[in-house]
Amino acid sequence: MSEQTQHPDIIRPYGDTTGDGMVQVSFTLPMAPGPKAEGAALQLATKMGLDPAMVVHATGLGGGESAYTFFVVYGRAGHLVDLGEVVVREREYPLLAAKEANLAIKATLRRKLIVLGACIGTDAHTVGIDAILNVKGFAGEKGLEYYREMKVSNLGAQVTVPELVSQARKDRADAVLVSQVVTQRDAHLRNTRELAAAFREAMGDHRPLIVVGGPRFDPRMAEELGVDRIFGRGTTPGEVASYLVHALANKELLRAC
Amino acid sequence: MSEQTQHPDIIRPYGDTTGDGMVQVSFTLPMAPGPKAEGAALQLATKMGLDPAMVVHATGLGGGESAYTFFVVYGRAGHLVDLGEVVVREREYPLLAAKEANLAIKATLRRKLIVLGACIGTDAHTVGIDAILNVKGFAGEKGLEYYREMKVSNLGAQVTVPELVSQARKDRADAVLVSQVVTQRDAHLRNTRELAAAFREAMGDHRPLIVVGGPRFDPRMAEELGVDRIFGRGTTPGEVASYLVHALANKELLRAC
Amino acid sequence: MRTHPTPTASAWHPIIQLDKRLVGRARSLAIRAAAPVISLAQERTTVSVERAVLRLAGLRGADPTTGDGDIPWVNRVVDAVRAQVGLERGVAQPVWHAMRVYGYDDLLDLAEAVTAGTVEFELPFGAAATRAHNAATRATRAGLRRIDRNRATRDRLVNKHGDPPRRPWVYLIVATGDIYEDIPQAQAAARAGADVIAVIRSTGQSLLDFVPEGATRQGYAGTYATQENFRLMRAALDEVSKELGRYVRLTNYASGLCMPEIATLAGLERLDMMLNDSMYGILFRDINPQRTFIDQRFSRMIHARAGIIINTGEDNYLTTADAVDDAHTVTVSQLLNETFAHEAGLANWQLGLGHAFEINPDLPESFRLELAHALLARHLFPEAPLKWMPPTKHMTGDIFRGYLLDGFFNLVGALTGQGILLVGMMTEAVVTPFLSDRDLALRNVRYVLDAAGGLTEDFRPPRGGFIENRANEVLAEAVGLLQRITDEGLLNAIADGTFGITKRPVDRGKGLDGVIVKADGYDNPAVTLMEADLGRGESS
Amino acid sequence: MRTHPTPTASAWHPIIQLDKRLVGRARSLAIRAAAPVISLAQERTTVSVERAVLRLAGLRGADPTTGDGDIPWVNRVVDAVRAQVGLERGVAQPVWHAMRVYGYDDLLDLAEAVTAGTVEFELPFGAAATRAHNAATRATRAGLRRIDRNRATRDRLVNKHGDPPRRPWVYLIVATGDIYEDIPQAQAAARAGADVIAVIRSTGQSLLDFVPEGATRQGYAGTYATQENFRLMRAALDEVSKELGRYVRLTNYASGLCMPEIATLAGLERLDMMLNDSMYGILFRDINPQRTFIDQRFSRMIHARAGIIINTGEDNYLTTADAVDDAHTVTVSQLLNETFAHEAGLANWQLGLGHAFEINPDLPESFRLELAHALLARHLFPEAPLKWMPPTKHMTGDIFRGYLLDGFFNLVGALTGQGILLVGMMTEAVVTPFLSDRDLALRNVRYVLDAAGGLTEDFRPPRGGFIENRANEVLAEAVGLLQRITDEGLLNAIADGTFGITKRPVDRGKGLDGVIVKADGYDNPAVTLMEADLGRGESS
Ligand code: B12
Ligand code: B12
Ligand SMILES: Cc1ncc(COP(=O)(O)O)c(C=O)c1O
Ligand SMILES: Cc1ncc(COP(=O)(O)O)c(C=O)c1O
Repeated sequence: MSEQTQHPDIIRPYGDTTGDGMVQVSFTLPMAPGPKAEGAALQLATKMGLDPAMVVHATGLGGGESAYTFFVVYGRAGHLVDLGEVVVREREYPLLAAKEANLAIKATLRRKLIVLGACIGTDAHTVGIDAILNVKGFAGEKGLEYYREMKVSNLGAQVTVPELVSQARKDRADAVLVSQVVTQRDAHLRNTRELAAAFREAMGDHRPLIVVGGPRFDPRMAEELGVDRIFGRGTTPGEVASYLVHALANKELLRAC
Repeated sequence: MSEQTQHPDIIRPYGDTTGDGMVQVSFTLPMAPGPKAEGAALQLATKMGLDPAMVVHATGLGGGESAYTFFVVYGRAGHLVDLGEVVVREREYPLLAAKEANLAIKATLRRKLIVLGACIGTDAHTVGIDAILNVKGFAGEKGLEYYREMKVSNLGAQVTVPELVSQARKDRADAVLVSQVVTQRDAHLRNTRELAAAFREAMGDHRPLIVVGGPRFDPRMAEELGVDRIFGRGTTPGEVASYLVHALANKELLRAC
Repeated sequence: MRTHPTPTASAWHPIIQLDKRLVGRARSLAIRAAAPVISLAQERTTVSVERAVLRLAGLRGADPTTGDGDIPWVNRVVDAVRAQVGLERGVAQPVWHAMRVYGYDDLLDLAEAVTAGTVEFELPFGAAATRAHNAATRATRAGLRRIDRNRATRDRLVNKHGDPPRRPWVYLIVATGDIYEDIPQAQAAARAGADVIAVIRSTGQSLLDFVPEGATRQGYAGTYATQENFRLMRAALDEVSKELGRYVRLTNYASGLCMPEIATLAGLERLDMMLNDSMYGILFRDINPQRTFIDQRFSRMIHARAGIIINTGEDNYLTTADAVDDAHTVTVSQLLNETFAHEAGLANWQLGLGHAFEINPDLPESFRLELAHALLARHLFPEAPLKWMPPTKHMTGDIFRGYLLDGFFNLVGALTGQGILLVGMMTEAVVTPFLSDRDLALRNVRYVLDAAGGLTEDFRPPRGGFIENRANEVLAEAVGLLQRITDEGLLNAIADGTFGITKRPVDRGKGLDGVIVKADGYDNPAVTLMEADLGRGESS
Repeated sequence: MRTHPTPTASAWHPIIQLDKRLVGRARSLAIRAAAPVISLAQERTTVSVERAVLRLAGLRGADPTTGDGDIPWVNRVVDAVRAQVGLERGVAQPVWHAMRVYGYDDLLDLAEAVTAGTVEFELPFGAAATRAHNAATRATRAGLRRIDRNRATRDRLVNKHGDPPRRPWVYLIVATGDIYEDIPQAQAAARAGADVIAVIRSTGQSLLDFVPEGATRQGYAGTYATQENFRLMRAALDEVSKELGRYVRLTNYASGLCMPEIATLAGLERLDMMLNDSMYGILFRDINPQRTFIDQRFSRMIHARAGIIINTGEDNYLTTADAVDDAHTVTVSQLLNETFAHEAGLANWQLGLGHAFEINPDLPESFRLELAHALLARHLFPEAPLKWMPPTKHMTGDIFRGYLLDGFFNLVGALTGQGILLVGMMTEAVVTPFLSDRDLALRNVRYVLDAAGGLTEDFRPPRGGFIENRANEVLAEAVGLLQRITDEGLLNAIADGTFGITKRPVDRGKGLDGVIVKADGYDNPAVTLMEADLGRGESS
């Protein structure tokens, strides 16, 4: 902490001393508690790169003769984190205030920016998309409905992909914003892929911008999933508005060339 | 869970479905919160073998502009646990009741078994060694003082290694039991090595059995540390007594040959 | 024969004073507000109500010949009846008329014939109608008898194994999506202390206008509610009840497009509680309001008959609305749920009215506000086994904080005499619960109840203190809102976003096309039987 | 000039009734039990008391020429005096006599000469003794003045930055072993809400018969207490106090073989609280009982002068003894600590008497038993800023359970008006706290105090209820034990294992050879000055 490290880009987890590498892990193994189970837990910890590792807690789950053991393990992770290699989805556009965003839309689009929002599939979690779209907004920022130069419609929950595609076509949407909160068995990934494929098929290159969001998304997966952008947990409306302005302005420019 | 797995010896961590591999991890990285920090956390998780991994919580520590970020990560560990390769320090001796232990001592040693206990170094945690030695015992089992055929002295805490060696010589101790609870900067390992070296130097092959215990020891390290046996957290007096009887009987046998 | 096993804390004595006038007004306003909706429900039926009649009469299974083989026979038959003669007089008359005409003994034979296109339905009149009615009555009575037998079995098993030794009953969710993973998890949970096991449904199911069939292994964030899954799980819990010497209850979800049918299956397979809210489907699944109000009424009659405790869904409002600002909407909804439930024949001990610990934990005094709200419900519904729901909205990925919050939630449950305690999970914001999450959660509950449960002796909110004042304040707001609702009409209030700040117009939402206005001569033998046993005739 | 910043909850009103007769008896018995030990302490001095006199007079630093260069000059000088002329008349007379005889102005020059072997000490008599006494008095007065100035500075800074906005004060431990890791961790802790920072000592230090020197980086499970470490940390906390607009207090540990010296250094470097127990060293470090009682007396006189709040160590008993069975030993020890403290000049506001949440959490009603014990202490010592210690013994590797327990510990702290809350760590059973553990722990405290702190309004243990009865029961047991102690003698009781089930005979344990029976003409100018300022003469 007090000494400058040699490679400021190489760091390790910090327990109570620089470089100690300390990490906490918990997991369940499908086997009865006992020395063998603890050995198995240590084997896993070792494979995860913890050395030394201490099993500090082990307990059978579910009462009675348990076939599952829960462990808490502490250990020193041998891995180095190389900050030089950290892949961040950096914001490549400036954060605009609502006013600035409106001005920019006027300047580049010369008409209102049309936004269509929905939760697709069987997902009924609307609070996230509402936080982005509703005037009320999120974390002190007003939602997109508040932006004078945007025309926002929010289709709500449980919209099917075909419904969404046809609505987007009807509204001539510039951007389609989709929320996915349920992730069990990777439902969000599956649904997003289906979404991207449907728009590609229906509209090809003339498809609107596709923006997806939800708390368990990894923003770096946009390309892989075939969408333009992914927003993760804690996203604010301003970030989304700024992105839309930036991306659509670029699109206009490209079209103009 | 319902299906028999192909290799019953190969298991994976269990979140809510057999084979899902789910693991929880938490750690601190010495960097300010933000997307870069989350990227770094994901990099570490990946190196630990979690894929996919989700950063579900990230917060700056210590208020103000923080230089440390704490993370909670969930992810699927790719590692397989091979139960065939689990190294367990299996109990290679039977668990004896106090009566049986007494009988066995009578039969093999034909005199009382002399036990000397202590916490060495600056460690003042006596509750663990007391749990093994005092009549009161631990977890419903009486301590070694209760065994009629053992003569136990407990030197208490903060005993230096030279003191312990000379006392062991004076008492003609059969077994020396040492507790080490403080582990910061591996104090327990250092002290145990010092202990083993001192006895080796002072008594060579005629040294008493050296048994070490404490909640953060890995029982598999006995050989490496130069002692006869290590007991970890939750040890009961009966286990220790049974071990002593077994190990000393073996010694006698060897001597007899 | 009918005992009333109930998780209401029997030793509950009032510890705050509610303004008696406000309490009286609240209740009478709720009755007035519900009346028009009850009439609406009485005058209509739905496809699912009609399918439930066939299920009571024993028609089960799905048509293997079309699609994924998952369209149940009851859907086939009801759709055919509707297409051919309409459902305005119910499904019973045309079906049992056809049974006689075509000479079938077994509904399944009829169903196969319907699918093969060899049946032409007719509306019987006169003696034919009476014969059809009688045959239908016999058939559905068999189903009701099975429900009655299940109720008696439950009573017997409760007597034999015993009820949970203490209150609140500990309620745990399993949700793997795979019934064969759910079963051992549920058994493990029971062994670890759960008194009630709920199997969460797959996300999509409430919008399916049919009930899937068979044992299922592929749900998303939940396991399909099917008759076979019900049976498997109930059997597994009977096994573990015996082992533990404590009757472990089973719960599932009725609300949704198939509320009447799922309620029926629950009765047929001896489930013990059901999630059943008069408005949940409307607000949180965008199901048409009329459809929901009709369906909930039938489903609750079945629950009443089956001795099933319902759990209402007011907790959900606080996930979209603010738990302090909109606390009174919970109270209003509880009063409405009570009114609808009474009308459908449910007794007070069957009313697991919902409420939740959802106040922003960063708000000063948040814990005492929770106590005030929980006590309000407790005093307003002294005989109902209230269901106390854990924090969800303000749970984050900080699982440690989550575990702490759950502990304080448990403490409120203990201090305010809640009947059913839904166990909170530290991973609420992350995943559907892991096996270990449930175990940790149960340890949390046990610690709080054992170590601090007796604190009720020392918990004495003073007259006119923070807690009593807050309770009366929320009650007053509830009365104000009920006044508005009686003026405007409940359906308009729902359309305006009164509950859970979600707007649901009366003619929108899913399933409206499954609503049918009854015609003269509408015949539903199941309803007739149930009403008669309740000592009243079907009023329409 | 002297304000009394104290963490006692000012709004504290009795909420249970203790048997007044028992309270009176307990206190008078404690005074009787302590009396012989006070006499014993008054009649003796120790090497550390004498070294403390030299430290007050400004001698600091270590002899670089021998060993690891870590033998302080004060040890060199005191050892030489003892070897040459004995310490029965104290170190002051021979030293300042030598200063004059050898013509030194600076104690350091004398110390170097001592080490070089060029000084021969003598005991002065008559005028020479008076001159030596006067010179020693001037020199030690300078040290006391510095302590007084520090106290004034503290008062000024508290006025300027402000005291913590609420009770209890939040007390956090740092313990990396490296002062340069400790500093940013302490600052981070303060920013995150800690009101008091304690730097835990390295495991070995309390058995060292000298105080190490300089900034240290190699402690085990703690950081050495050195004057320089004190200075560095106090400066760092002054910085952060300014930043935060709240005076952040610093604590360290006096108990041990160097209690008098460390207390002195704490006064000289403006520490604000000190762990200082009359029996901890005896019981948990096997330090000789006489040595400890003499040392604690001097150290407490210094603390009294410095306006330092002491923290006693009753919590430790409950790690070896059972928290229910031996609850009364805590009460007895608190009463003894109070008696010894008053005799040394400490005011009630300086008595951070210790107690702890150490009941087995699996015991039914454990939480309410904790409340009862905590209320007993609160009512017995209404003006003392009690120090409430978190669970340690029953903490396990289950960090989730640990986090929950800590939350309920915090709740007891809030409900029972504790003055100082030592923040519990979920990793208690695992490691000395990680940076993140502290942060999580503070979030826990904040949640409980903000969300549930107001519950005091509703927490009203009834007359004759479980809590009040338990408090009186423990009090009665304490009176019984005190009776036995006055009969047998405190030293015998300690030898018998009365406290913490640890037996410590009076003539065993470390440091007995550092005890010296005072002779006629014993002169300790520091004690004389302090006694005079307290308005009494040194009684021996
Ligand atoms: C509220 C809630 C509900 C409400 C939803 C009400 C409503 N109208 O939305 C109700 C009670 C109805 C509900 C029901 C269910 N829920 Co729910 N619910 C939650 C809860 C408590 C909070 C979610 C929330 O509102 N967060 C607040 C918002 C603001 O955050 P957010 O969604 O992350 O959105 C932010 C970002 O992600 C981003 N964002 C999100 N979407 C988008 C879209 C775009 C375009 C952009 C740019 C950004 C963006 O911006 C937002 C603001 O920062 C969570 C648990 C939790 N604490 O997280 C469970 C949770 C999400 N639910 C869950 C489940 C399983 C269900 C059910 C399926 C359970 C069941 N089987 O019955 C049902 C059915 C839901 C369904 N069919 O989808 C699980 C999902 C598990 C998983 N990972 O798969 C969770 C995690 C709980 C759990 N641990 O089991 N739920
Ligand atoms: C009680 C206690 C104390 C008491 C000790 C009283 C006493 N007379 O023993 C007091 C209050 C004095 C104390 C002081 C300190 N403690 Co302490 N203490 C604990 C505590 C709370 C419980 C330990 C305990 O008694 N466990 C119960 C016994 C029965 O379990 P056990 O020791 O594991 O023993 C079992 C097995 O391990 C085994 N075993 C143990 N020894 C042996 C030996 C043999 C031969 C065999 C066969 C088996 C065996 O059998 C036993 C029965 O199953 C732990 C935290 C915790 N909850 O674990 C901290 C803890 C051990 N203490 C700790 C520290 C740092 C200290 C201090 C150094 C703090 C300070 N700087 O002031 C001081 C100084 C102690 C010193 N010099 O050694 C740390 C150690 C951190 C680390 N891993 O390095 C801990 C983990 C707390 C923490 N998180 O900071 N402590
Ligand atoms: C009353 C009620 N019914 C049903 C459900 C679940 O419905 P679905 O299966 O549609 O998610 C809930 C969910 O919390 C509920 O509260
Ligand atoms: C009163 C008192 N003094 C001192 C200490 C610490 O002493 P040591 O540095 O010897 O561990 C403690 C530990 O908890 C204590 O309670």
